[in-house]
Parts: sequence; structure tokens; C-alpha cells
Amino acid sequence: MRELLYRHALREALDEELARDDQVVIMGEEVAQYNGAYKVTEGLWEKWGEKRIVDTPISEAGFIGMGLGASMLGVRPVMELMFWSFHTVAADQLINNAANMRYMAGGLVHCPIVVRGPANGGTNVGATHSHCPEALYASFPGLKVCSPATPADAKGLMKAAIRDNDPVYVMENTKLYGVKGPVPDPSEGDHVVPLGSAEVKREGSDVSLIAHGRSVLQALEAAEVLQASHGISAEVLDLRSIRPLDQEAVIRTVMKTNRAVLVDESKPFSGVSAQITTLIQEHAFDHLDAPVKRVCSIDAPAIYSRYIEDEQLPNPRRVVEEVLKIA
Amino acid sequence: MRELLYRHALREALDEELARDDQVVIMGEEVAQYNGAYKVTEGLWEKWGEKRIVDTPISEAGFIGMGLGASMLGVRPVMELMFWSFHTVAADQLINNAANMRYMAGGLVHCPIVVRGPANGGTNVGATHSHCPEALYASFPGLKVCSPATPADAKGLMKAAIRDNDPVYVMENTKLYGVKGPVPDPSEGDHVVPLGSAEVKREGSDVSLIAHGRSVLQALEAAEVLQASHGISAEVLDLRSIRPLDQEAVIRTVMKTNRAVLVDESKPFSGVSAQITTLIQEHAFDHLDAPVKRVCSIDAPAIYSRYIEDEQLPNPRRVVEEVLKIA
Amino acid sequence: MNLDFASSPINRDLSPEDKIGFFRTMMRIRRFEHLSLGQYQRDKMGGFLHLYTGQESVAVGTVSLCGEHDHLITAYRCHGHGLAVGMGMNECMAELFGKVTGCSKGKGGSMHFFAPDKNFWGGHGIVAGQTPLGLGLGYGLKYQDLPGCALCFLGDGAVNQGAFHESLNIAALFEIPVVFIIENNGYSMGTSQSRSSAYRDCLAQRAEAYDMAWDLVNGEDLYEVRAKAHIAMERARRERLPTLLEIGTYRYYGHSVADANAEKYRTPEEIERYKTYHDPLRLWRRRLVDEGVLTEETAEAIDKEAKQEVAAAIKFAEASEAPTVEDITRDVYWEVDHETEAGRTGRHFFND
Amino acid sequence: MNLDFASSPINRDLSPEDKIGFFRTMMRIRRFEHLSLGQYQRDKMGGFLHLYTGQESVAVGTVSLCGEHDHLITAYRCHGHGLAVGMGMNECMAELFGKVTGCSKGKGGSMHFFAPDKNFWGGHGIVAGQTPLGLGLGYGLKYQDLPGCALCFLGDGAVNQGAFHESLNIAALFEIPVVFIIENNGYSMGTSQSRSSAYRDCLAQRAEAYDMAWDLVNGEDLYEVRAKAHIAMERARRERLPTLLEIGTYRYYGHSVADANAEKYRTPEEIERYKTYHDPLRLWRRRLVDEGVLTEETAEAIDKEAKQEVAAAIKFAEASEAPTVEDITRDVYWEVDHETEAGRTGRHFFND
Ligand SMILES: Cc1ncc(C[n+]2csc(CCOP(=O)(O)OP(=O)(O)O)c2C)c(N)n1
Ligand SMILES: Cc1ncc(C[n+]2csc(CCOP(=O)(O)OP(=O)(O)O)c2C)c(N)n1
Ligand SMILES: [Mg+2]
Ligand SMILES: [Mg+2]
Repeated sequence: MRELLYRHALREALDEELARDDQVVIMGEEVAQYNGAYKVTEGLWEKWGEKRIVDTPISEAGFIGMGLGASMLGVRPVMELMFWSFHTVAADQLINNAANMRYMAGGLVHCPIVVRGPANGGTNVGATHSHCPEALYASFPGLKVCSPATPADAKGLMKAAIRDNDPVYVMENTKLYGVKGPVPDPSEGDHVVPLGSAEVKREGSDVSLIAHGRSVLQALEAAEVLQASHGISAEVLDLRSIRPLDQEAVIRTVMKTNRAVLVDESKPFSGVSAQITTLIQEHAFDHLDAPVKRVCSIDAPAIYSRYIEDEQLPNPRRVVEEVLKIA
Repeated sequence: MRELLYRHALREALDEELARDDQVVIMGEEVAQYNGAYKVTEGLWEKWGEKRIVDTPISEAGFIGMGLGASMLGVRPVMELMFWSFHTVAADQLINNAANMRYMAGGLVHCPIVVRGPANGGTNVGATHSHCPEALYASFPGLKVCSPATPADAKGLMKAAIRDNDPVYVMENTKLYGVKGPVPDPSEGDHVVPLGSAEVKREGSDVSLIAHGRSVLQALEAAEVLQASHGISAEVLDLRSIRPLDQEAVIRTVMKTNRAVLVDESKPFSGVSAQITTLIQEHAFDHLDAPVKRVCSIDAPAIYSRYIEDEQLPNPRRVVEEVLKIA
Repeated sequence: MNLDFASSPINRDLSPEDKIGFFRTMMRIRRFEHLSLGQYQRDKMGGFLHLYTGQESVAVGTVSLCGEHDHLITAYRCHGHGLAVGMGMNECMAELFGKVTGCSKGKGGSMHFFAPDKNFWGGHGIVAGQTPLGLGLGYGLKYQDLPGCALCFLGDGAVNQGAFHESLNIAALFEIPVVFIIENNGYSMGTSQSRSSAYRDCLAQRAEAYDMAWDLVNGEDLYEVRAKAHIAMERARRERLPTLLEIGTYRYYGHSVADANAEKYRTPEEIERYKTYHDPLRLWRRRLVDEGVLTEETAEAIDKEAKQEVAAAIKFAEASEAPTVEDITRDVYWEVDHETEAGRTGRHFFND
Repeated sequence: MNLDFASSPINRDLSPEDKIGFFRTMMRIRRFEHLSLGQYQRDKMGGFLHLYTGQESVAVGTVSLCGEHDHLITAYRCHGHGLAVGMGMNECMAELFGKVTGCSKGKGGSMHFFAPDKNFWGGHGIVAGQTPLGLGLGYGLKYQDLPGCALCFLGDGAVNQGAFHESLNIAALFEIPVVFIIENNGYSMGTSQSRSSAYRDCLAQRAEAYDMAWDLVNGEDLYEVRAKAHIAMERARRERLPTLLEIGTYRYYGHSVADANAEKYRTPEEIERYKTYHDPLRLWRRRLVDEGVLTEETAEAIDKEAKQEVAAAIKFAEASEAPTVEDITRDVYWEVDHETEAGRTGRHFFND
């Protein structure tokens, strides 16, 4: 299969959806003339022009709210947050207006909007720029959140998100933008990955590593080490979508291995992995041979120093250590 | 012991701290001349004057950020959010500036600020006005969050919060403001409830009900029913403080009863109770005779209709039902 | 000099029926609000109830100018706008009562009336949170090449929220067909305009910061409201340019019915003065009588009809069903409600 | 008419040493930034590096007016302000390198320099997020009855964030001794001022919306920066009133060193023109030579010293220790760091 960079897989998804539906409009800071701070939208402004690809001022509440308003009229805005970390200045629009409006209108309105951008640490940009708000947004009924780990999933989830009639928040990763992977050729048909479907990225029998986003890659690396150095066979489940959640896949892998280690770049307090742990212990209680363990970011604001930031994040070494405690 | 309304216990705490430390200043919308939307600050403007009790425009980001800036100079602002639901418009100040600043300054600054106000549903004000952001804020290292259930704790935690040198977010409850309870007399000494200490509000042996805020009262009512109708002895642990968290008390009660039902007005996805469940299953795995169960708000934006809102929230009936599933 | 806006182009050709229609709508709003208050006091509803009484000319005057492609959105003080766009009293009253027959099925309540079929996009509870949405309605019209404009209402206290300023800048920069309308009733809860806002001559003047057109409107005169709003709406429709209007008005009740201080931060005399000399409904009635368009008898009859209509709506609301527990998780996700493939894939709700 | 600000009251009595001191500080900033860039390119640091080169006169001119009770705060382009208030190059370079000897112990990085002992409150990464904090510094001074003022710097792109407008309104309404200073370098990343902001004549004029004083300053002339900033600061100190200043300036490098487009959204000619005709450092040097205060030889010597100082700082940073894993959870809570009763009660961190 042809290989694409994660960022190009995203761009291909945007490009195809721009072609498919003329209500799709891409908006954000520096997405047009500058080609995107992380070049996800490179070339789109040139190709599609300034009506479809729109540079905005640094006014996240203003332009995301604007997209929400327009979405009620049938426009399908795909908004870039240069970093998901900047969600805090637009939180009222992202929460009250996006998650609650349909409900408060008794179902009379809906907001087919996508908000996308990177949500991750690991690039030495410090605490204000390294937020991972997957759990924060997934906690609001009315919202959908996904977090692709591979180029193929990036493309497929982005297309599903754009076609979805509810607000979908796609949390990408700057550290993955430059990673290559196979992506089905458009000639083979529409590559859409439904929201709410997890994927086993590696089969295994002794322990389940459950992750999303870049943590999936950390888990896969850890699985290699576990096999090679410890003879432990780890299954790696990629959640892909946080809400809706493929709970069946989670329970299935735990029932198979009877042990789970969750890898989650969130801070530990009420991160995604806290919710998954809660579900596992509730729905697979009798199948657990050991407590569910978690590898999260070490519980402090993101440190700047490059010498230590990777230690703050989940990494294969920390995953292996945690697995060895229960396997 | 003398009895005070929850709102008056809070006011007494504010009044005493205003007297103790002239750097304490109270600020928020309608806190001064109007006496507070919920009358927590009633009479304070008249007593302390407009320097100490300050009405602000409807600019939560502006005035909370202003309080944070002043707190670095040694002012000790106690900011009212008329509802914690309005946190979304000030989220950047509440998160990036309050939680991260000390860290990013390598410990050179600190922000002794209190942000307080009600955080609850149940008053028929709909989805935008019924947020419970305890877990959301507790998930940020650098912040402290507490949620008093009784007048005595309201006073004691508020005083601890004001004296604390880190940002403390006190989440009160409009449905409790009018509830009466015993509060130690000032003549008996300073009534301070340390952050990070839970309290067993009812002893029991068969199951632990763990809650915070108004859910503690729901749990206590449920415990009465369980005893009377089912012969089940429920212990009720009031977390009081979410972060810091009295984890020992949590583990202690679970080790005693071997069963836990968490009562938490948050929405279930990654609410406070997801984090507590995660801790319990990790630290008391072998002591659990059944999965930890949770009673949260039903997973949808807050419904307006008074006919149904109480059913969306945790209530004694729902707690009893959940207990009966595992006891 | 006092202009007589009755002779403005948009008012000149109004028929007697039109003029009486405006009177009727204002009267219906006034009665709806007044009788809702009674129901609130009889504990038929909970939560907040922000009454529009005193401000009727703003919603009625502006909405009277709206055509097929014009849209509107406002804050929580939304009953007047809802009735002005043609929502039925039944669905409005039932919403207050929290019944399934309410416009939002009892899910939104007093602050969240919606009627998208009438181009009315709510009813919003977070101060100024609707202003970027209003901008977006205008943006959507422009994107879709439709000839209308968006009206976005807000209060005088709302002008100090950041989101509003972001919206103003974008509206001016992108040339969005939106009219922001400050309904300046002098107070945000208990805080007078001068205690919450710094400004030169008036709040609308803040538009100058964004090189945006603005105007100040006397809300007691329906002719003036229509004349000046018309200019702004035409600017939006034809030139695709935004305007910031400030309409002076007054609310007679407290901020919400739960506002125990309603007569503390304002003197009773102030309230009386407004009711007597500046009431838009009273002034319009007198005007129409003077013009010979309306008789006192017709006016009384209209009032009576309005009261009857509200009474019937109360009956309707009373008799309607309450939502059920199952309703709680409906209307959250479009895909789930429509039982699509996407709505069936993965877990959407986490109740156990 | 071109005013000569050299004769302004605040400039008239400057000693040759003062003037040379400003030159030295500007030169030190320029060399620090330039050589930091080299270190970045040699992969000695990660993340962002927003260079202040071209804007030196703003920080140096304004900080030169600061006394014991004046405070300042800025955005992520903060090295110039840090050096201007007297931070050592060692702790600044070590911070960029992510070492424990850095001003923020390697925890903040390039965007988050802090020196509270020098009244410098950071270095802030969220656009305009520092503006309410700057307001708060002014509020704190007023609350504590101290005679100083707060300087709050922001970029031209930051003026479109809501928090800034909320801050302006509160500053004017509460009469807070704060001077907001827009360092207008013409661009926010790749977006020119006219593509991001709607305005009449200039950005500072937005202050009129809040009835606040404002002024426009030519940042290429250090005398003008000082003269006009002085007026604003005195207004704050004496009348306790805020001002919005806009200082025209330019950045020579890209937005951050990672800005691959730095020469795409601006022509190389534009950049050259600024460097040649508007560079504040070059103009100040020429001015001092013309005044007979500085010789070319002294200037060269100062430049050389600055380079040596940076070179030494690089050595210092290289030789310093990196933080350890244990450091990660330090400096989160004051109470924990100080091992108080509160810091020991309950669990603060949730790593297992
Ligand atoms: C962000 C936010 N802050 C505070 C509130 C509480 N609140 C509701 S209405 C109101 C006053 C608004 O006054 P104004 O904008 O003048 O509108 P009016 O009520 O006069 O129509 C306040 C403070 C809120 N709903 N949202
Ligand atoms: C809220 C927020 N949105 C976006 C960004 C990303 N960002 C950082 S700097 C910048 C441009 C700011 O330009 P300006 O205010 O003119 O300052 P300058 O860089 O020119 O000094 C942007 C968009 C951010 N840090 N915070
Ligand atoms: Mg008002
Ligand atoms: Mg700039």
C-alpha cells in the first residue's frame, strides 16, 4: 500500500471532503496563506481559494462560535485550533454552545462542526502548549472526540468526523505529523473509519495495552520489548475514538488477557484512562487477575526541559515497568 | 451547638478572614451592593466597604485574571463566580494562569487565590447553568478543589482555602445554601477544616458510599433507607476535598466494607468518581468483593424540566438501587 | 430637533393593519410575560424567569423588518423575540412548564426558546455566548450567498464579555451581514451601566474601535426602532456590512423573578417614570389612536384577546405531559436520534 | 512636523552613561537573540524560540523608566524584557537549554522567563492571556497603596482576544494604574495587521471605546519611546489612570525560529528596508555618535563585550545540570514545596 505522512493523510481527507461537499469550509489561524502552522492544510488555499480556506484573527472564541452559528444553517466548518491547548480561550463555545445547544433546543438544531488540531506534549513547548484535553471534552455528552494514531486512521477518522452531524473534536499530534504509514489509495474507494470503533493493532494473549493517539505507538514499542525480553505477549488495542467508545472491544481484549495496562498521555486525575479503568472493573470484574494499571503523564504541568520531558510522558520503558508489576 | 445556614457559614468564614488579613478582598458580579446573587456575601459590603468588597463587570476572564495578577503581589482575592458554570469563559485564566504559572516560573511565584461559587444542578436552570466541574479542575496539577456538604465544612474549608497559598476552587451548591447545620462557635476557636481530609459522616459495615457535595446528603438518606428496609449498614464517606484527596480514608472504608458505591453529581465520563474508582481498584483490589458502582447524573446535558431533573441527578432511590446490585 | 420617524421610508407605507399588528404583538408579549409571572408565583415552573416587559418595541420593531432570509438570536431574555417571530403561546408556555409540548420539549426552559423554522436560533444562557453564534449566522448567509442578514441581540451588561469583542472585530474584518443590537435597559442585574462599562458617549460607540457603523435608538418609539434598524439591516443585506445598534429601553420587573432587589438598585420613582412616560406599548397605542388607526375599544379588545390567548396556553401547558426519564438521553446526538450507522457505532452514553 | 523627543523632560537630563547604558542593553539583547538562534540551530534547545530582534527599543525604552514599584509582564517574546530588567544572561540561556540553573529551572523555557525579584512577572504563552494578569498587577499596586504602575506588553495580533478587551474595560472603569503596550511589529505570525484587525486609524485607538487615553509611538526612536511611555506611566502613577500605547516596531526574524515562511508573507525588501532605515539600535548608535556621547570604537567594544557575555552564558548553560525526574513534581504547589501542614495533608499527586 502507498505510504503517506500523517499530516498528508489528514490533508487528503480535507481535500477529498472539500471536493465532495461545497458546504465544507476550513478555517483557523494561518491555515490559508501560511499553509498551516504544521502544514496540515498545505496547498489547500491555493487549490480551493479564499472562500473555502479562511484565515482568522487570533480569536478562538469568536471564530469557533462563528463556525457553530454557521453550522446550524448547514455550513460544515472544519476549524483548526493551532494547538488544542488553546481550547481554554474558546471553552464556552466548545462546551455550552457545541455540546448543549441541540439539547436545549429539544433536538431542533444540530451543529455539524469539526474542530481539529494537535493535542500533545513532547515538543518542549511547556505547560500552556502541551494540553491533552481528550477526557475533558469527552466528558460532555453531546460531543464526540477521537484521536488517531496512524496516517490511515487520521484520514479515515477525519472523513468520518466531517460527515458526522454532531460536533466532533479531532485531537491530532504534532509528533505524529511527520510519521509515515500505509493509507489506502483513493482508487480503492472511500477510506472512512467510523467513530466508535477501536482496532487491535497487535494481537497478544498475556496482557492488554489500551491506548489512543501517540500512546499507541509507545504501547506497540513496549509490546516488542515485552515479547523479546520478557516473553510476555501483549495485545495492543487502539481506541481511536474516545466518545463514542468501542467498549465492547475494550471488554473483549480484557476478557482475553485478564490483565490491562492503560497508556494515556493525559494527566492521571480523571483522564481517559480513569474512565476506561472504571468501565473495565465494572464490566469485566471477574475476569481481572490483577488491578488495571495506568501509565499517564507524570502529574505536574508539562515541563519544558527536553532532558526530562520524555520521561514525564508515557514511554515504552515506563509501560514495560508497569506491565511487569502485574504480569 | 449553634446552627447556621450553609450560606451564613460561608459568610462567617469570609467575614472572619476579612478581619484577620487585610489583603483579603472579595470580588465578583453583584457581590457588593446587591449582596450576592445567592446572598452569600450579604452585609459584607456595608460592613467592609468598597475597597474590600468589589462589584465587577460581567467579565470573568478579566476579573479572575486580575485577581491572579494581584495575588502574585500578595493580595488574597476571593473571587465569586456567580455560578461555577461560567468557568468556561474564564477557563484560560483558571487553568493556564492559575495552575501552570508557578511551575513555569520554576516556583518563583504563587497565586493565593480562591475562586468560589455554586456548582450543581437541580434548580431547573438548564444545561448551561448546571455544570459540575470538580473533576475538570481537579485534573490540573497546581489546582486544589473542594466541595463542602455541610455548613460546618463550608465554613471550615473556606477558611482553609483562603489561608492556602495555592489556588483553591471551592465548589458550593445552591441547593445547600438554605440548609441548616451545626457550626462551632467562634468563641471555641478557629474552625478550619484542612483541605485533603475526608470525613466519615456515618459509620457502617456492609458497603461504603463515597461522595462529595450535596451527593453526601443523598448518600446519607440512602443509607437510612438501606438500613431500615434492607438491613444493610452503609458507611458514608464525605471526601470534602477532591484535590488534595484523602486517599487513605477512601481505601480505609473500602477495606472495611469491601464494597463501594460512589455518588457523584458529575456526568459519568471521567467524573470524580471515575478517578476514585480507579484508585480503589488499584489500591484495594484484593479487598473488593464486587465491582465499584457509581451513581452519577444521567449522561446528557442537564434537562430543564422540573418533573425530571431530580431523576437525572443522583438521588437516594438511585443509590439504593445500585447498592442492591452488589450487596 | 426631534425627528418624526413615522415618515421614514420604511414606516411611511405601513397599513393600519400592520400598525395594529405591531400593537397586538407587543400586547401579546406583555400579557404572556405578566401571566407567566403569575404561574411562576403559583409554582408552576422553576428556575429563572427573565421577563421582557418594557422592552417589547425592540423585538417587535426589529422582527417586523425580517424577511425569509433574516435570522435572529438572543440571550436568555428571549420570550419577546420568540413571540415576535411567530412562536405559538402554547409551545412557549409549555416550555416554561417543562412539558414535552414545549418548543424545546421541556429541555431548554425559559432561557432557551428556539424556533429554527422561524429563523430564531435561541435563547442563550451564557452572557454574550450567543454573539459569536450570531456572527456565524451572518457568515453562513454570506457563505451560502443568501440575501438576508442576522440580528444578534445582547444586553448592556454583555458588552463587557470578550467573545462579543472578538465577534465585532471579525464581523468588521470579514464584512459579515450581521446587526448586533444592544438592548440597553440600563442595568445588568443590579449593576447600572455606569458601574459596569467604561465608554465615551454610549456603548454602541465601541463599534468605532472596529471601524464599524453604529447608531443609537430610542426604544420607546416603534417607528424609530424600525427606521434605524432598517438602515442597519439594509447595510447588512446590500453592502454586507455589520452595524452595532444600541436601543435604549427599560425593564419593569427585576432581572429575573428571583431578583429580590429589583426595587433597591432603582428607585420606585424611576420605574414609575418609565412606565408612565416611556412605555413603548402605551406610547404606540396613543400614537395609533392619535393617527386614527386604532380606537380605545379595539385596543381593549386586543388586550382581552391576548389575555385569553395566554389563559388558553396555560391550560395547554397544564394539560401537557412531562418528559420521561427516557427522554433525558434523547436530543443529545443527531446521529443517535436518527439511528444512523454512526449513531449505532460505539457507546455514546456512559450510564453504567 | 517631527518633534525631537531628545528634549522631552524625561530625556533632557540623561547622562552620557545613561544613554550608553541603553545602547549596551539593546546590544546585549540583540547578541543574546542572535547567538541563541545559533544554539537552536545546533540543536541545543527545543520548542519555540521567538526572537526579539528589531524590537529592542521597546523593552529598553520602557524599562528604563521603571522604578522600585513598577512591574511588568509580557507574552512569549520575552527575552528582551528579561534582559532589560536586569536578568543575567546565564540564567536566561540556561533556561533556553532547559537546565536547572535557568531562571525557571528549565521548567518554563523560552516563552516563560520570570524574575519576580526584578518585578518581571513573565513570559506568557497564551496570546493575550497575560493581559488580565497585567491589569491585576496594577490593581494590586492600587490595593496596596503603592506608588508604581504596571506595564503589560502584547502583540498586534493579541488585540483580538476577548480577555484583552475585558481588561481594557476594567482598567478604565476601576481606574487601574496600568499601561498596556502593543508592540506592533506588523504581523501575527504570517498575518499582517490589516488581515487580522479591523480598526480606524490604528490599534491603540480602540482605547477610545473605553474612554481611555492612548498614544501612538514610533519605536525606532528610543527618545520617543521614553517620552511617550513616561507620560503614560506618570498618568498611571499620579492619576491612577490607564493608557493604551501602540509602539510601531518590526521583527527581523520569523515569528519563531520554526517559521519557515518568514520571508514569504513579507518581502525581503521590506525586511531590508527596516534593517537599514528603521533599526532602533543602529539609529540610537548613530544618534549617540552624532551627539558626541559615543564613539564608534566604544560602540564596537560594547558589541564585543555583549558577544563575549553571551558566549560565557552559553558555556554556563552547557555546563549546567539538567533537571531530574524528581524535579517534575516540584514547584507545582507552594504548600507541598514548603512542606507545610497543608502540603502534607491528603494526596496532591496521582501517579499511581
Ligand atoms: C458569563 C456569564 N456570567 C454571568 C452570568 C449571570 N448573569 C445572567 S444575566 C446577567 C446580567 C446581564 O445583564 P444584561 O446583559 O444587561 O442583560 P439584561 O438582563 O439586562 O437583559 C448576569 C450577570 C451569565 N449568565 N453568564
Ligand atoms: C490563544 C492563542 N492562540 C494562538 C496562539 C498561537 N500563536 C502564538 S503567537 C501568535 C501570533 C501572535 O502575534 P502578535 O500578537 O502580533 O505577537 P508577535 O508574535 O508579533 O510578537 C499565535 C497565533 C497562542 N499562543 N495562543
Ligand atoms: Mg441590561
Ligand atoms: Mg505582531
